[in-house]
Amino acid sequence: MRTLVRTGLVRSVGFMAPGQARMVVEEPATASAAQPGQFLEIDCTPAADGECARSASLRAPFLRRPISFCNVDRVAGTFTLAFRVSGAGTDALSRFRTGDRLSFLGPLGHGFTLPATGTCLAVGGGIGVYPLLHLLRAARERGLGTAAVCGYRSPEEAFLLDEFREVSDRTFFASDSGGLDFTGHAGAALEAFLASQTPAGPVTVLTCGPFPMMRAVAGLCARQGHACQVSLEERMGCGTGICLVCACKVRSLERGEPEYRRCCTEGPVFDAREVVWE
Amino acid sequence: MRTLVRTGLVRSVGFMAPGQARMVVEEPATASAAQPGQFLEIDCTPAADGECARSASLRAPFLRRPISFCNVDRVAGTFTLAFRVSGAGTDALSRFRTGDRLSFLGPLGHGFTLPATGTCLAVGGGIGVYPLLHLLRAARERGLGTAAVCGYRSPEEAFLLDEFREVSDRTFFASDSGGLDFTGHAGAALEAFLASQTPAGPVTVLTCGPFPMMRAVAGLCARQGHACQVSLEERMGCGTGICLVCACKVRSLERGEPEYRRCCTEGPVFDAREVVWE
Amino acid sequence: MSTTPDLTVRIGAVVLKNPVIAASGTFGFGREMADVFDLSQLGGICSKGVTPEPRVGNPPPRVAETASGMLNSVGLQNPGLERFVSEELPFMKSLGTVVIANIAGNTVEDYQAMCRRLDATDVDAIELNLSCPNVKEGCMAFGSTPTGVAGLVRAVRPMTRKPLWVKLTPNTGDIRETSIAAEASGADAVSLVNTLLGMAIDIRTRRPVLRNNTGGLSGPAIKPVALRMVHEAYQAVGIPIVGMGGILTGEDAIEFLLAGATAVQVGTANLVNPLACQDIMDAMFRYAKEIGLERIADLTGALRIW
Amino acid sequence: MSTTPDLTVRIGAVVLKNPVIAASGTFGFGREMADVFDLSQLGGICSKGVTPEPRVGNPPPRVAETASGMLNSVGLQNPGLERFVSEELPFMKSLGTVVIANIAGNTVEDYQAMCRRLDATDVDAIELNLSCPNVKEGCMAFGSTPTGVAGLVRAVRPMTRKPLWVKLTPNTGDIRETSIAAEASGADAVSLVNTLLGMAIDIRTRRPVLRNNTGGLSGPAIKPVALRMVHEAYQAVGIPIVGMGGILTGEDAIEFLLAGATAVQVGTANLVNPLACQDIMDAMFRYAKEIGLERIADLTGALRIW
Ligand SMILES: Cc1cc2nc3c(=O)[nH]c(=O)nc-3n(C[C@H](O)[C@H](O)[C@H](O)COP(=O)(O)OP(=O)(O)OC[C@H]3O[C@@H](n4cnc5c(N)ncnc54)[C@H](O)[C@@H]3O)c2cc1C
Ligand SMILES: Cc1cc2nc3c(=O)[nH]c(=O)nc-3n(C[C@H](O)[C@H](O)[C@H](O)COP(=O)(O)OP(=O)(O)OC[C@H]3O[C@@H](n4cnc5c(N)ncnc54)[C@H](O)[C@@H]3O)c2cc1C
Ligand SMILES: Cc1cc2nc3c(=O)[nH]c(=O)nc-3n(C[C@H](O)[C@H](O)[C@H](O)COP(=O)(O)O)c2cc1C
Ligand SMILES: Cc1cc2nc3c(=O)[nH]c(=O)nc-3n(C[C@H](O)[C@H](O)[C@H](O)COP(=O)(O)O)c2cc1C
Ligand code: FES
Ligand code: FES
Repeated sequence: MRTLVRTGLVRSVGFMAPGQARMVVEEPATASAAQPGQFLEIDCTPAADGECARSASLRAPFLRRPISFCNVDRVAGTFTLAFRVSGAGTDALSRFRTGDRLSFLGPLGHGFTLPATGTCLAVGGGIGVYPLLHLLRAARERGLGTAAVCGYRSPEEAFLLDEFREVSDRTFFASDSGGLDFTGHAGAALEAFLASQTPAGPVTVLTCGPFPMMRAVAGLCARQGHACQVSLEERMGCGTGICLVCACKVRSLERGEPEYRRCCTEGPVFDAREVVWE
Repeated sequence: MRTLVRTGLVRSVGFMAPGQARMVVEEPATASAAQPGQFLEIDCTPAADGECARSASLRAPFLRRPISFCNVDRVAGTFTLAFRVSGAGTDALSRFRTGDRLSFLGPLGHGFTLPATGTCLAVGGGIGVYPLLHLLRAARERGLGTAAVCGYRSPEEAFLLDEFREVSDRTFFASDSGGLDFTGHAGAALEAFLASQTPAGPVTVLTCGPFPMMRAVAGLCARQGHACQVSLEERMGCGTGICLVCACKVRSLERGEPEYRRCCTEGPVFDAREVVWE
Repeated sequence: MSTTPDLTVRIGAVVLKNPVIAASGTFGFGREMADVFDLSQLGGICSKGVTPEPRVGNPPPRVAETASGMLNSVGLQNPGLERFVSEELPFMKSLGTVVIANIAGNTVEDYQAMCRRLDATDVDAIELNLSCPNVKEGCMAFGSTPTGVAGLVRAVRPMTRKPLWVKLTPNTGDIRETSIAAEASGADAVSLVNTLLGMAIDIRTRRPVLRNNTGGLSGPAIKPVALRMVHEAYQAVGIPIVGMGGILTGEDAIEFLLAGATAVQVGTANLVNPLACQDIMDAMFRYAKEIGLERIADLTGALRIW
Repeated sequence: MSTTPDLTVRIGAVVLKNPVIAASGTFGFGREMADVFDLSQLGGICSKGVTPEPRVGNPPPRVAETASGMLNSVGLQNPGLERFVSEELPFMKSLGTVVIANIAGNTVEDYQAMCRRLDATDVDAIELNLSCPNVKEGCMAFGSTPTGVAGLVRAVRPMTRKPLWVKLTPNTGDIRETSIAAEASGADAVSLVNTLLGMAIDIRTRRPVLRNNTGGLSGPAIKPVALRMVHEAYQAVGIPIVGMGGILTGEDAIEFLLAGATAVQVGTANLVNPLACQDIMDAMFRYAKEIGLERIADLTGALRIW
């Protein structure tokens, strides 16, 4: 039997930037199992020890929230979640305190597929940068080349820069309002980056961020002949594949017909060629 | 305008006995205003600063919970709540931590009326003993005689004994299972106590506890000619008098007809002669 | 509050300062809150349900908490129409806001007589409660079918020149049909919705928690259903809709306006937050200001369905 | 689990190990949970709603969180009856528990054809879904009136010897009437209730959150309504009732039994707690043991109303 419901110990909670929270959780089995691009379905109220479903009147908010692995430390048995406070759930999550118990399901979903050789070029926009940190660390551990192109709204809202530098052979930080390596969004930054650099070996682009940005990235990769994987986002019910609410429109590479696939199970990461960009 | 919605600072939370919690809250205006027998309507999720109604998805449990003042320290600007963990609300409340903010309405309700002279004889059973502590302290401050008859299930579940000794001229502790001053419930204990003692001046009995116990106490007082006030309990919606769900059946001393009065506003304390004991 | 954005709304001839009305049964007759905040700021106050004769109401327990909501079985405890008119209405009218009398009866004649009596008062509007689930006779029985609604409203309409708001029950197969019946029979507005009929059980005693066995479900739990019904009714009738059901925040209220409500009533929220109406008015004002809206009335029905 | 207390319940000819069934649409076809806990322990599994032809379902967003509940507008995404029979049913039957096929169609003929086809399979029972609020034609239209229910069930009954469970909608004026219609037309059981039709609005975009505009409300928010309907239906019909709506814990499930359900289905709870069914079965067992109950079936209808 597969253990799907787990409880971890909150090691720390804090803000990296206004509205951008980070939580470190200890749960060794989860840290060992976590693959880049996978996520957890998180209960946003602190759990009593071992408890999963509390009585209805205490589930607030009601549904769990999907959050990706941002960083994983297998040795310490911990993982980091980074998230934007954007509603009731993430707000409640940001109010957890050291010592609280966190109930979650996972690791869930089909994450990024690391190439056998060459360079992993991670392209992120906004909160989409978070899962890329874990991805690049994993790529480096496999001996692959690593590069990061990250787009932020402004330098004040640019987070994790040092962490990205640590795991990347090259970094290229963009800001909509200037003040970093490049002025403009991540898609444009990628174009500039690829024009100026020739990464080692075949390039695999792995991207996460706003839909229009990922569309631009996918288009560029198609034109330049790079493999491209995209991490899609859809509202979820279960995260485990049983409720079918997280429909993503994709076109099967074999069958060609657009169809709905589950973001939580067949995704969140898809081959960019499959995605229906509408 | 009257300030009804207040937020206090939780100074400490702990357990006095298994399932019996105690919380000290700092809010000077409330501590000054609190009258014995009054209560607060408490929001069982920690409040963000100053916040009262949070979004629907974060109200858990939904309704507030009525809890009486157990002790008040006007100098420190604090008050103590003591409560039994008996469901979702009190459970959530017991998980508050020092530094949390507590949202409440109050002080609410019509409390005990202290007599001008003589002795206040407080008779409590189970969690009904809690509000009597505040009552006896207030009586003593007014220079009245004070006596406490408290009934517990067992000596292990007997709490606040020292606190009661501190504010009472005489105490008489009863336990259903023996091991204290008297074996039996609080009603029987009162009878034994009155048989063995002659408190100074006219006796006013003030009682809070299980309905059958209070009925016994009220009956004894009627027979022996003591004034008696009882604190009734009813499920509440608002605590402020607007919803009419907290109906207590009482018989107006003038009109004589049984009618429903609001436990939260006309009560919780009623003259024992008014109560319809059914 | 400044005059822009303009929060005024009109329910037929009745002009409200803003769209927020304290709902029937959750604000008494305004007395308990009169020294808690300035009630003259309210769009309106709707009285507790009034019946021809005084009613003692149902035996307790009358309340059961549920997930994000509550069940009540108050059973229209009220002092009766005469004492309402002589003691409560003058006080309510003194508050400086629009006063709506919520009335309920067992028979058509009850409603007729009450409307005739209220016609001679200075009440601003009458809300016909055809939807109380907590009394044995009448009331919800009238409100659950189009013919019941039509028959009652038609009989009552000639009794008064006061605006008639018809409060309908969500315990029905199609809210459009009962709303259309109300409009066709002369209602000036429909109030949507009253409580959903519900039950809670104590597994220890094997008894319903409520002494009345069932009760009316209110609060955030019912908001999705109420909002859908307001949206449906808005597409079916031309008279204004007073929307309610689970409104706790300004955002909730705006959702109801977008779905088609001209004004909203705030009920259960007052129980957990006595300042709910004020907080909601403030939040609506801020919202309108932020998005540069000139008139809040422009939000009514502005939902763009897919 | 030991054999006392006896958790077995009977829905007509179908014997369930215990009263807990995973509800349609919230457990897939059992594949995702087959390695999460031992599904052979379940009372039963009800399939996702199956239609004659494959359906892609509605466009996203298909889910909106609400207070203590959720709205869904999946729209019966499923592989169609043939692939269900050839690919999913054999797997489900291999799990060692009772398998119920939930079916939905646009026309009477759709239901007839599906029942005929399923009659030739080893499915244990057929649940006629007359209550899906998320598809344009058929389905809920049949289930919202007594005549609709009667017409459909009567037409379908001769097509199969399998037990027929009729799943009814709470979006109706009187659940007793639709339940009686189902019983009178040959249903072996009624399943109560499907989702309440609801709506959620994004005030920023002024759009419904769901791309389908409306959706079905499920979860604890609807429990009081579902429980009341089970209680009403229990007093009106003699066939067994499969109760559901907001069950999250063993206590919730026992409330439904007391109200009159013979078995329960657990839906939305599976989404927030994949072990919900197991936790509920365990809690029911413990409860029965604690109070010295010999047979859980004795709880059905044991509510003592006031
Ligand atoms: C696979 C996956 C991984 C994610 N990883 C991260 C991450 O690492 N860091 C991070 O900041 N965010 C991440 N998100 C987005 C995150 O799930 C949402 O920001 C969060 O659910 C919002 O919840 P809320 O209660 O704060 O907001 P609310 O708006 O109150 O949420 C209401 C409902 O909508 C859903 N919802 C709202 N916004 C989104 C969204 N953008 N995506 C999916 N569902 C949404 C919520 O889950 C909830 O059900 C991820 C989303 C997905 C699908
Ligand atoms: C005026 C007044 C003063 C009180 N003071 C105290 C006190 O000082 N210490 C203390 O331990 N308890 C006190 N109680 C009882 C206390 O309010 C309940 O124990 C508490 O509400 C239970 O909530 P829960 O969520 O833990 O239980 P649940 O059973 O989950 O509550 C469900 C619902 O029932 C209501 N409810 C349940 N039990 C009671 C009850 N006994 N009385 C009233 N409502 C109830 C709750 O308020 C809630 O609405 C007082 C009650 C009243 C009316
Ligand atoms: C305690 C209580 C008493 C109520 N009494 C009445 C009433 O007398 N007349 C009436 O029309 N509605 C009555 N209602 C219904 C409310 O006015 C309102 O329609 C319903 O509660 C839904 O709104 P809400 O969710 O904001 O409370 C009552 C509701 C509650 C909670
Ligand atoms: C995501 C989702 C999908 C559903 N799909 C179906 C379905 O295909 N057929 C059906 O009869 N009911 C379906 N339902 C309704 C459930 O089976 C159940 O009747 C309802 O959700 C109430 O129970 P609950 O509150 O325990 O979820 C679905 C419910 C949800 C939440
Ligand atoms: S979220 Fe339930 S199937 Fe994907
Ligand atoms: S609790 Fe609302 S009137 Fe007493």
